[in-house]
Parts: sequence; structure tokens; C-alpha cells
Amino acid sequence: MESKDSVIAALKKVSVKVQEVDFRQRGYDLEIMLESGQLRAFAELLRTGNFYLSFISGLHLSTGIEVSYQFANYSFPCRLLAHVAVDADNSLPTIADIFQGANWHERETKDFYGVIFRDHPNLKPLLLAEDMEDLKPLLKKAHSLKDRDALTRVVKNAEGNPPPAVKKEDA
Amino acid sequence: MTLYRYLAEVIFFGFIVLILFGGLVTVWSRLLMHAVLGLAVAFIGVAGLFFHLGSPFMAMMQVLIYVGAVCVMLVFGIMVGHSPTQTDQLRWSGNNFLLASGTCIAGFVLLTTTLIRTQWTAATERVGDFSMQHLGNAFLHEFVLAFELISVVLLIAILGAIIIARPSQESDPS
Amino acid sequence: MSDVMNTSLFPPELLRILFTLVCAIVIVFGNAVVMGYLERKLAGRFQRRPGPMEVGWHGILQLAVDGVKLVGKQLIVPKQADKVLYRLAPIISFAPAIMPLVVIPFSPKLQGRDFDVGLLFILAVVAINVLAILVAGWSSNNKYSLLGAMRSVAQNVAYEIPMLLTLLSVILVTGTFSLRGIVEAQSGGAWFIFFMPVAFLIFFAATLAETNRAPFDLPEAESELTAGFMTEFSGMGFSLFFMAEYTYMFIACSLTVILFLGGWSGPPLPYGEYTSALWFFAKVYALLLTMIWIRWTFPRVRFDQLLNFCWKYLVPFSLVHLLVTAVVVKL
Amino acid sequence: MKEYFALIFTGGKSLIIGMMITLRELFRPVVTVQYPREKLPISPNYRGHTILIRDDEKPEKHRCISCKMCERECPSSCIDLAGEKREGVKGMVLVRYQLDFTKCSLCGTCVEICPTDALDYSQEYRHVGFTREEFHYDLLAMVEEEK
Amino acid sequence: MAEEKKNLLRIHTQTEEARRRELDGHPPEELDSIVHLASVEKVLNFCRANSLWPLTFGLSCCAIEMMVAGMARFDLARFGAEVFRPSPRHCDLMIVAGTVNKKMAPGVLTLYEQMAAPRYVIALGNCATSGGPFAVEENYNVIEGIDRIIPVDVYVPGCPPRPETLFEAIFKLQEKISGKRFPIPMNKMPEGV
Amino acid sequence: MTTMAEKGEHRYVLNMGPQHPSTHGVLRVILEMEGEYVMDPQPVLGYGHRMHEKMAECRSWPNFLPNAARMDYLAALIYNHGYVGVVERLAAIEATPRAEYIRVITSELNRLQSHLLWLGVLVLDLGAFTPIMYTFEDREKILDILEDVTGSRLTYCYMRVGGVVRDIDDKFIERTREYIKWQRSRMPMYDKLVTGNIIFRKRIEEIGEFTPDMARRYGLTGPVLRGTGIPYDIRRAEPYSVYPEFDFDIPTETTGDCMASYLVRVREIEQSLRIIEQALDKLPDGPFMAKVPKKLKLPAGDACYAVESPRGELVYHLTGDGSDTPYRMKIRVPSFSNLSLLPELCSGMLLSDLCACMGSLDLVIPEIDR
Repeated sequence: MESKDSVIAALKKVSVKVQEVDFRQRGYDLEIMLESGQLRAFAELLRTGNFYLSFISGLHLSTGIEVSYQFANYSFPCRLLAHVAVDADNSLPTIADIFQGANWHERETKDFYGVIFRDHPNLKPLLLAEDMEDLKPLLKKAHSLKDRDALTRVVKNAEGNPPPAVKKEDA
Repeated sequence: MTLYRYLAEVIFFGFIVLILFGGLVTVWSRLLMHAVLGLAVAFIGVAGLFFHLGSPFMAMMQVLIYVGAVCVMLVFGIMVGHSPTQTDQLRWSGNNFLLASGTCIAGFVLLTTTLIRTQWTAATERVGDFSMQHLGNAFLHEFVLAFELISVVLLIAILGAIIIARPSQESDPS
Repeated sequence: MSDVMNTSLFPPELLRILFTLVCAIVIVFGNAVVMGYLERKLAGRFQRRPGPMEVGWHGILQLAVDGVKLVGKQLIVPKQADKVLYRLAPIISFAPAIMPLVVIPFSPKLQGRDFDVGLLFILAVVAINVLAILVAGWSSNNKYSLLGAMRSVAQNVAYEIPMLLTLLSVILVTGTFSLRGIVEAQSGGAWFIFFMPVAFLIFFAATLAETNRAPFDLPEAESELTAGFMTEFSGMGFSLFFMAEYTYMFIACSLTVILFLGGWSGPPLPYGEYTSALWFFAKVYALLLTMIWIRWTFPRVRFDQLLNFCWKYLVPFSLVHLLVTAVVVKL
Repeated sequence: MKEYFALIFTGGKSLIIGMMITLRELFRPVVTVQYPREKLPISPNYRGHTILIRDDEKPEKHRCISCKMCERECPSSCIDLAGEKREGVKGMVLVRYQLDFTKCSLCGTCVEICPTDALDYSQEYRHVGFTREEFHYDLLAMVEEEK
Repeated sequence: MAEEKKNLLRIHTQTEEARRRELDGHPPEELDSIVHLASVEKVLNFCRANSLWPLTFGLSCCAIEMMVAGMARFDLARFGAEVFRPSPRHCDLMIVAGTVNKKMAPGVLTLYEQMAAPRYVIALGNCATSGGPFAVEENYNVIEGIDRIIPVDVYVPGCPPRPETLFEAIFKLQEKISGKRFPIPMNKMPEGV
Repeated sequence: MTTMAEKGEHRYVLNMGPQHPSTHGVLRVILEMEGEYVMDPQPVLGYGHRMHEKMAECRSWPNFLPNAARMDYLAALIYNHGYVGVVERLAAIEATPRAEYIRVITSELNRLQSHLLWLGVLVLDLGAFTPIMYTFEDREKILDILEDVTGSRLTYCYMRVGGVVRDIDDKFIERTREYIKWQRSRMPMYDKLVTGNIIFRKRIEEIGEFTPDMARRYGLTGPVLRGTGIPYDIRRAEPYSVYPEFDFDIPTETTGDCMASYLVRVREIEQSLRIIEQALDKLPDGPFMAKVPKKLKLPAGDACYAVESPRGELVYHLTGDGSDTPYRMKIRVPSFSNLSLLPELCSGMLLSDLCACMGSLDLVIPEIDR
């Protein structure tokens, strides 16, 4: 892969939902919604495409925890952000064997959100002490939870008015 | 007797006590490290005797080689394999016991015969040349065999250090 | 006075030895204080800061204050340590440091006792220090101490070889082990440093390694092993090691001065038989200052580099040097 | 063999160059500012703990109107202030202004948010003490004591 | 780990008096036998005050300012306190420079216990004093002031404090140890030497 | 302590840290050793964990500003820059041009002082005590300049959404120019004292070599990455602020060892000086603070903002929910990824080399632990 377009083409080929976004507004180029089953294939594709893993982060929504993966490329500007909702048992497949750097990021996500990464080589607490494993500090209290739509950017149309369908009241 | 003589006697016996003490520690200590350090003390005592008998060169060599090299080698070996609180179980049985007592008896007999058969002259009455030159000649002509034997002792020390340093290698199946 | 000296009760030789021992102890303490002060002050000046300033004139009492403080500190014996050896180790290190001072000729008349094997005496006694470091490292039951001690012994054994070989070059020329004899052989400004500068450099480098000084200070490498074999020693134990270290430096530099820099020789002074010790001390402290200067300039070498430097550079050079010297002497 | 000697030569040279540099520094004057004998000039913009600005034209000697903006905006909630209504005085009168300096991170939010510019940074940086309560400053008392 | 926890517990359950005693810089029992004479103690305290060797122990931001205090611009060495020793056994003074969290707390305690008495502690910066900006409601990790773990002699607020403030803390500690702000008359290095 | 040679194997475990002179703070590395050789180093993080991400979620967004300065206290202004950048991007606010220039100038000064500190500390790790005194002497000059404008010496809380707190004046410009001249005159001295020194070279040459592929697998960024020959610098790759207007090089080396990242950093000092010089020349007039609504609410949606910290790529990923409190703030810190390389990079090397490696990675532990 040598440009953003070829990345989009390659991703479309494996039937991944890709959406191009405005870099100046968002700070990244591609937003991707993944199924947890696609995660490893997606990571392997990026691995062959010479991407590097920037970070893995979690997001606690009312529907469950969502894990975000950000990748970028050394050779051409293409920063992409992929969101994966965790499986029902609060777990996801690991990508630590594809991107070794993911090892610590996944442990950190486990620390903060309690997400289990299946087949992770060493899922001990990273930032928290061993006896604080059950703390999961970044989980939100029930009353402050929001859903995905409440956190989605309101896209303004040409007149500058938000389309009414997207707007939602906070829970 | 003058104070000088008294002192000389005291120091002489002091060295003998040192040798005995070192030897006993070596034999009786349950900690390997203590045993080797006891040995070092005994060596220093022997060096003192050499000194007392008017051969400073031998005394220096004793310290330099036996304390400075042999003991350091042994201690080094122990350090690799043993922690301070680890005591070694003494096994008073089997071949070890037989071998050890056999060696001791042989050494004792050898030394006693030498003691009895030698015509001793007091060190103070002996006239002799203990300069470096004389010693060098003596080593390389008269006592060349003994000189070579000493180097064997050094070799044994190094081997011993290696064996102590790797205690678990034989028992290690992998 | 002389009557008393000649009576059988007070043999003059005994008095002389006692007096020498007292002097040696004074030198040991004095040297540690002076060196500690110089080290900290010069370190400061190399780094463009004043260094100790507030205690006494230009901080001159700083080391004394430190010493008193260390004496007044709690003595900790770690629970896991070998208690006997832990307490003994600093003493084993410190006690032999005094003895070589007995045979060092500071001036023609200021010498405890001249030995015909004086040089060997110093080498033999100093060798005990290695044992002390080993015992210290082992008995404190700390892995950093142990690593420091192991480094120390490997380093000392390795650097003993070039040291002895260069020393032999000097012995070949002078034909004596007596320190006084070696100094006298260089009388009239015929210092050996002029005839064998390479030997001097090798000897000095080996000296740095033997006394665990930077850039060869691996046994107590701060950034790697916290404080090496001294890690677990507090209060008096630490200060004894500290003093022993500086005394060994003093002894090593004295040896260098005796072997290569003509010992006490220098421009004549009144009462030269005694006062020429000034020249001796001046030379020794010049070398010690060079050691300080080197310490505050260079990074530390790595362990394998340290041994490589010895086996690949110092040993071949000193061997060749010994051969050349032997040939020249025989011719 | 050539490399062997070349390394000795270049290495030795680099060592001597290094020693010459430290030797040169040895004879240059020290750069130390010898506190407390001499003090560094402190920039007028230096941020010490906050103080109430003295305003002699006002009867309360400060400009605080007890609006509590700073208390609300402080990230570390280290400000505790209270005002009360008094007879004959327009607005609130400040009766307590406590700053817990041990929690302050000197971000300056309170100074910027203040509608009457009543707060400013002090130039004081030499506060040490035996208990942590010593750093719970009473800014109101400070501004009143100040001569 | 179990050992450390036990110790942590012990410190917490120490009587107020025992803690106060250590806080006052009095050596614990083992050392009492040495110091009997008042004059000897006075001399010892003079020396202690002028030879405070700190532990090389930086936790976070304040550690940089602690380093700066040791550097040429400020030079802690003038008070004999530049001997930063990496081993707690050699040190007299622990400068807790930064935030201590729950994972680090047993470590700090162990280090304190490894130091030989008499030992002193300076809490440098707001985090060590009270948890600083991290002492918030949602705090789940930061210890709100190290005086909850170990006795503290001198507190230094600031975020981070200037190096001069650390100097002030050392003067304050000297005052506490020997009763005088500057136990031994001070000198200033003349210009241009 | 267990014995050096335990039953069945000759390995033993050495616990380095959390208090250890060469772990740069409170990092703990559990080393499995064989003699002096490190067979398996496993870093243990979290001794400096200060829950920045949690605090961001609990309070209104301006209240996170002091935290941004304390994550990486050696690059506080760059962290400031990233944070105000991400808020500006999410809320679609533009800072004034003058403010952007001031941000760049102060950020680069901040980068310089970070590099100078690293230079000294690296050499200190290798056992030389004097160079750190000289680099701190230079560093103090920067701190004086920055203190004058920001009010603090280390943890600057200087940038605000829309601009900066205080404008720079002629005195600042004059002092900065003076400093640039001074720093240029100092570099030959470091070349001779440190770079040229044979012991120093032998200590870090061919130590800790890694390849571009390893860098990709671990997500390495910053000077360490540029040491492998990849010219990846956020200031060029995803230009932010006014960086596109400056002419500067991205120094790279090809060997990928500690020496390479050392050389890259030393050459970056000169590049930063160049950027500052150009920015001072081009500095536009105008307000230093844009008009920003007093009660700014973060719109729903997310935004990233990547900046180049002295240690590599720093990304703030901010998710807003329409209130004034961030819903989620993820901070991607460069050293986190850079350090995760350590187990693979350092197995089989000597203990001394491990210290050199950690020194050349330029670790700031509270940044990694956040």
C-alpha cells in the first residue's frame, strides 16, 4: 500500500466498513467499524501494509465497551481509527502476536476496562498494582453512560444546520 | 631473657595458634565460605612462620599465591554457587570418609617421618643466604621438581574453583 | 634517652615499629580526609561550581564532619547477611591498608623498615583486599554486592598481570626488590619514566583498575550496580571501605612514584634526608590529582571492554616491553 | 594490525582532548549563584502562590467580590472562600479566603477567571515548614496585615 | 510482598509517641547507647546537620528540580549535601520528590526502613506533601501525602518548588537537627576564583 | 536472596528498581540474568501512575491543563500544545497566528531543554559526571527565558485554547537570540568531550540495534525510530500548527543502534535552533489570544491531535459528548511504545548495555505510566 486510496481499496476488499473523514476536523483520515471476528484479519492486513500501531484505547458506552485501535504509517500520511465492540463475554482476540507493541496496550486496556484479550501471552496488570486488578478505574457509573450516537459528531450540512435525525438527547 | 626474645616467642606461638585456629575453622565450619576463610587464616599463619624463620620471600609468596590467588579463586567459586545462609550437609559416610581419613593419615605419617629423620638446626644459628639470587638458583637447580609441584597445587585450586562454581551441572538433566 | 632505648625492656626496633604504625595510621586518616576533600572540591571546579564551601574555610572541614557523622550512624546488619563476615569485611579491607606504609620510603631517613622484598610485601598485602571485597560482596547477601564483588575479582586478577610484567621490567634494571634500592637506582634524575614511558602508562592504567577508579570503577558502578559491593554497608563499615579505598590509591601512587618517578629525589632541600619526603608527597599527590581529573572526565568502560583492554593491549605491550628491557639490560 | 595501532592513536587522542576540555573548565569562574548569599533575580512574572491584590482605594483593601468563580474553576479545589451580606455595603463582603497551597498546581485559572482582577501571583518561593497545615494560607489575613 | 505489607501495617499502628520521637530526629533505641553526653550529642548533631547525604530517588517532576539543585547553577555541594548515594544504607536524607502511588508506597517504606538512623525525610513538592493536584475526589491511586506512610521532617510545597526552596528545606532541617539555621558559619566563594 | 545458580538452571533474577539510578525514576525492570548477561528484562510499570486519563473524564476540560504539563514534565509545553490543539480541533476554534508562532517557539525551546537533559543523563548513565553539569548550565538559560514568559520553571501551564497566556516581548526575543548563539558555540565542546570520546563511542556503538520492521511491530516513534533511517516526524508527516512554514531537516541515521539515536538527537538540537530562529524572524503581529466563548462546551464527536514530543509521537484522542467534560481522553505517549521494545531489544546483552539502552531511549517514567 502506498497511498490512502490503496488502503481504502484493500480494506473494502475484505468487507470492512470504511469511512473517509476530514483530517482537519478529526485528526485522522479513516474511521473504521469492525466486527470482533474481523479484527485479526484487519490487523494482519495492516501489518503487511507496513502500518504501525499507535495506540489501543477503550470507551465505555451504555451498550458495552468499545475498543479503539489507531494505526498510522511511516511512509505516507494515513492515520486510521478502528472501533470494535467487545464480545458478549467482555473479550476480544489479541493482536499482540501480529503487532508486538499491542502487548502493553492491551494489558493497559485490561487494567482500565477489564477487557480480556483472548490468547494474550501475559495479561497481568500493567499500570495498576497486582492487588488492584478488580478496580477497573475507567468504567463509568451507570448514570453517566452514553451510547455511540451521543458521541458521534453532528455533521453540519451546507447551510450550517445540523440534520435533525442525528441529534439525540443525552440520557 | 630480653623482652625481644619474649616477644619473639609470643609471636611464634601466636602464629601457631593462628594456624590451628584456621585449620579447625576449615574442618569444622558448616559454611563453605567460613571454611575457605579459615584456610586463608591458616595460610597467613604459615606465612608468619616463614617470616619468623627468616625467609621473608617465602612468606610473601605464601600470602601472594595462597591467600591472594588460591583462596580468592575458591571464594570466587563459592560465591557463584552458594548463598550466605546455605549450610552444606556434611556426609560422614562412604568413600568420602575413607578417602579423607586415608589422606590425612598418609599426610600425618609422611610429616612425622620427615620430622623425626631431619637433623634440625636452630634458625638463629643457621648461616645461609636467603637473597633472591640464592633462592632463584635453588629453585631452578636443586628444587626444580618441588617448584613444579607447587604449580600443580595452583592448577588444582583453579579446578576446585570451577567444580564448586558449577555444582548443579551433573545433576542437571538438561 | 639513649639509655632507656638500649635497655633490654625497650628494644629500639620495637619502638620504631610502633612509632611507624602510629604514623601510618595518621597517614591513612589524613590521606582519606585530604583526598575526599580534594575529590569533591576538584569535582566541583571541573563542573564550574564551588564544591563544599560552608563548613570551615572553603569547606575544609567537610570531610571531618562527614567522618564524625558516619561514626554516629546506626550500624545495620541485614537480616539475611552472614553476620560474622559482614562485620569482618570492612576490617579485612582496612587493616592490610596500613601495613604497606611501613615499608614505603618517604625519604632516605623516613622509612619504617627497609625490606629486601619490600615490593613483594606491598603486592602480597594488597592482594588481601580482593579477598575483603569478595567477602563483603558475598556476606551482605545482595545481588548487586555480589555482582560488584565478582567484577572486582575478575578485574583485579586480570590487571595484576600487566602490572607485574611492567614491574618486572623495572626489577630487571635495578636487580632488587627493595624499594629503597629502586629509588636509589634512579638517583640523579635518571627516573625510569624517561627510559620506559610505555611501562609507566601501562602501570598507571593497571593502577587505576586495581584501585577500582574511574574509568574502571566497575565494582561500584553507580548507574548499574547501585553501589556495588558497598551497597549494604552503612556508617562505620562504609567509612572503613572509603578510607581503605583512598589508602590503596595512595599506596598505588606511591609505588608508581617509587618505580618510575624517582621516589623522593628532587631539587635539594635543607635537611634533605627528612624533608625530601615533600618531593615524594608532591609526586604522589600529582598522580592522585590526575586520577581525580580522569574520573571526572570519562565515562565508565564496559566489563568486557575492560578485560579486552587488558588482554589485547596492556598484556602484549607489557610483554614486549619486558622482552626489550631484558635484551637491553643483557646488552 | 594497522587498525589496532590506529585505534590506540585515535582513542588516546580523544581521551587527551576530553581531559583538556575539563582542564580548561577548571580554570574558568564558577557559574553558581550562591543562594542564600546571593539570590537569582526572580522574574516579575514568576508564579508563586496567589495573593489578593492590595487596593488602598477600597475599604476592604482588596477587590474581591466573593463571586466564587475561582473556587468553582480551580482544578484542584484548593480555594475555599466565603462572603456575607452586610448592612450598608453593596454586594458581598469577603470573610474568608483560604488557599490550600499544598494542592495548588499554579495553573493560573483563578487569576485569569477573576472578573475584578483581585488575584495575582506572589513572588514568594521560600516556603518550608514542619507541618502541612502551615501552607493553608489565609489570603484575607495576608492582605490585611500587609503594611 | 507480604513482609512489606506487614511493615506498612506496623508503621500505621505505631503509637503516636513513637512516631513523634522518630519525627523529632531522635535515633531509635539501638543508637541510644552511643550518645550519652550532651556535648557529644551536640557535636554529632552539628556534623549530621552539615553532612546530609540524600538518596538518589526521584519520583516525578520534582526530581528534575532536585537534580537541578545539585547542578552547577545552584550547587547543593556547598552544604555538604551533594553526595547523592544510590544505596539507602549510606544516606541520611530521603527527598521524596514526586507523587507516591499505591504501587510505589511499599517501596518508599522499604527504602525508608533500609536507611540507617538517624534518618530524615523531606517531602518535596505538593504531591509528596498532600497528594497535590491528584488529591481529587476520584483519586484511586495516589497516596495523599507521604506522611501517611513515613514520618516527614520538613514539608516543601510548590509544584514543583524552585531549587532554592529545596535549599531552604535543608536549612530548615539543619535548624531542626542542630538548633541553628546555619550550624557552622557560612562562606561565600569570592567572585572570579 | 536465592543462590546464584538455582537448581536446574544458572539463571537468577535481579530486581532493578523501582529505586535505581539508571531507571530514570520509578521504573522497575525484573532482569533474568545469567552472570552479567541479561537474558530476559521485563519492565514493570505503574510506579508513577497518576490517573491522568481518569482525571480528564471527571472534570471540565480546562481543568485538565495542569495535568497536561505534568505527564511529561520535560516537554510540558509540547503536551500543552497537544492538548489545546485537540480541544481546538474538536471545538473548531482557530488560534491566532501570533499565538501559533509563540507556541512553536516555546515548544522548540522546551524540546531543546529536554534534549539537553537527556544528553547529560545518558552520559551520566555511562558513568561520566561532568557533561551533565555543562548541559544543565545550558538548560538553565532556556529555563530562565521560559520562566520569564510562562511563570514556571518546569511544569508550564502556558497555552490556552485559542492562544497563550502571555505575549512574548522584545526582551524575550533578544534573550532567545542570545541563547541560540550560545548553544551553537557550545556544540563543538560536546562533540569533543562526549561524541568523540573513545570510551563513549565504544559503549554505545552497535548496542541495541533494531530494524525498521521491529519499529513497525512495536510502534516506535521519535528519534529512536529516525535512528533506523525512517524520516518520520509528525512535524513533517502530519504538519500541525505553523510547522509547514519552516525550513528544517529531519536528521536520520541508518544503523539503528544507540549511537544512531544519540546522533539524531544531537543533530535535532541544531534543527530546533533553526526553527526558533525562523519563527522569531517571521513572528507576525496581532493578538496572542483568539476570541473564545467563556463557557465552551465540547461538541459530541471525537478528534485526534498528534504532535512530535522530544520522545516521539504524542496523540491526544478526545471524545466529547456535548457537555464541558470530556467523555473519554486517551493519551498516546511515545515512551510507552518505545519502552515496550525493551524485552526484545535487550535480551542477551550485558547489564551495562541495558543501562546504555535505557539511557538512549530517553525515558520519562510518569509519562509512560500517565
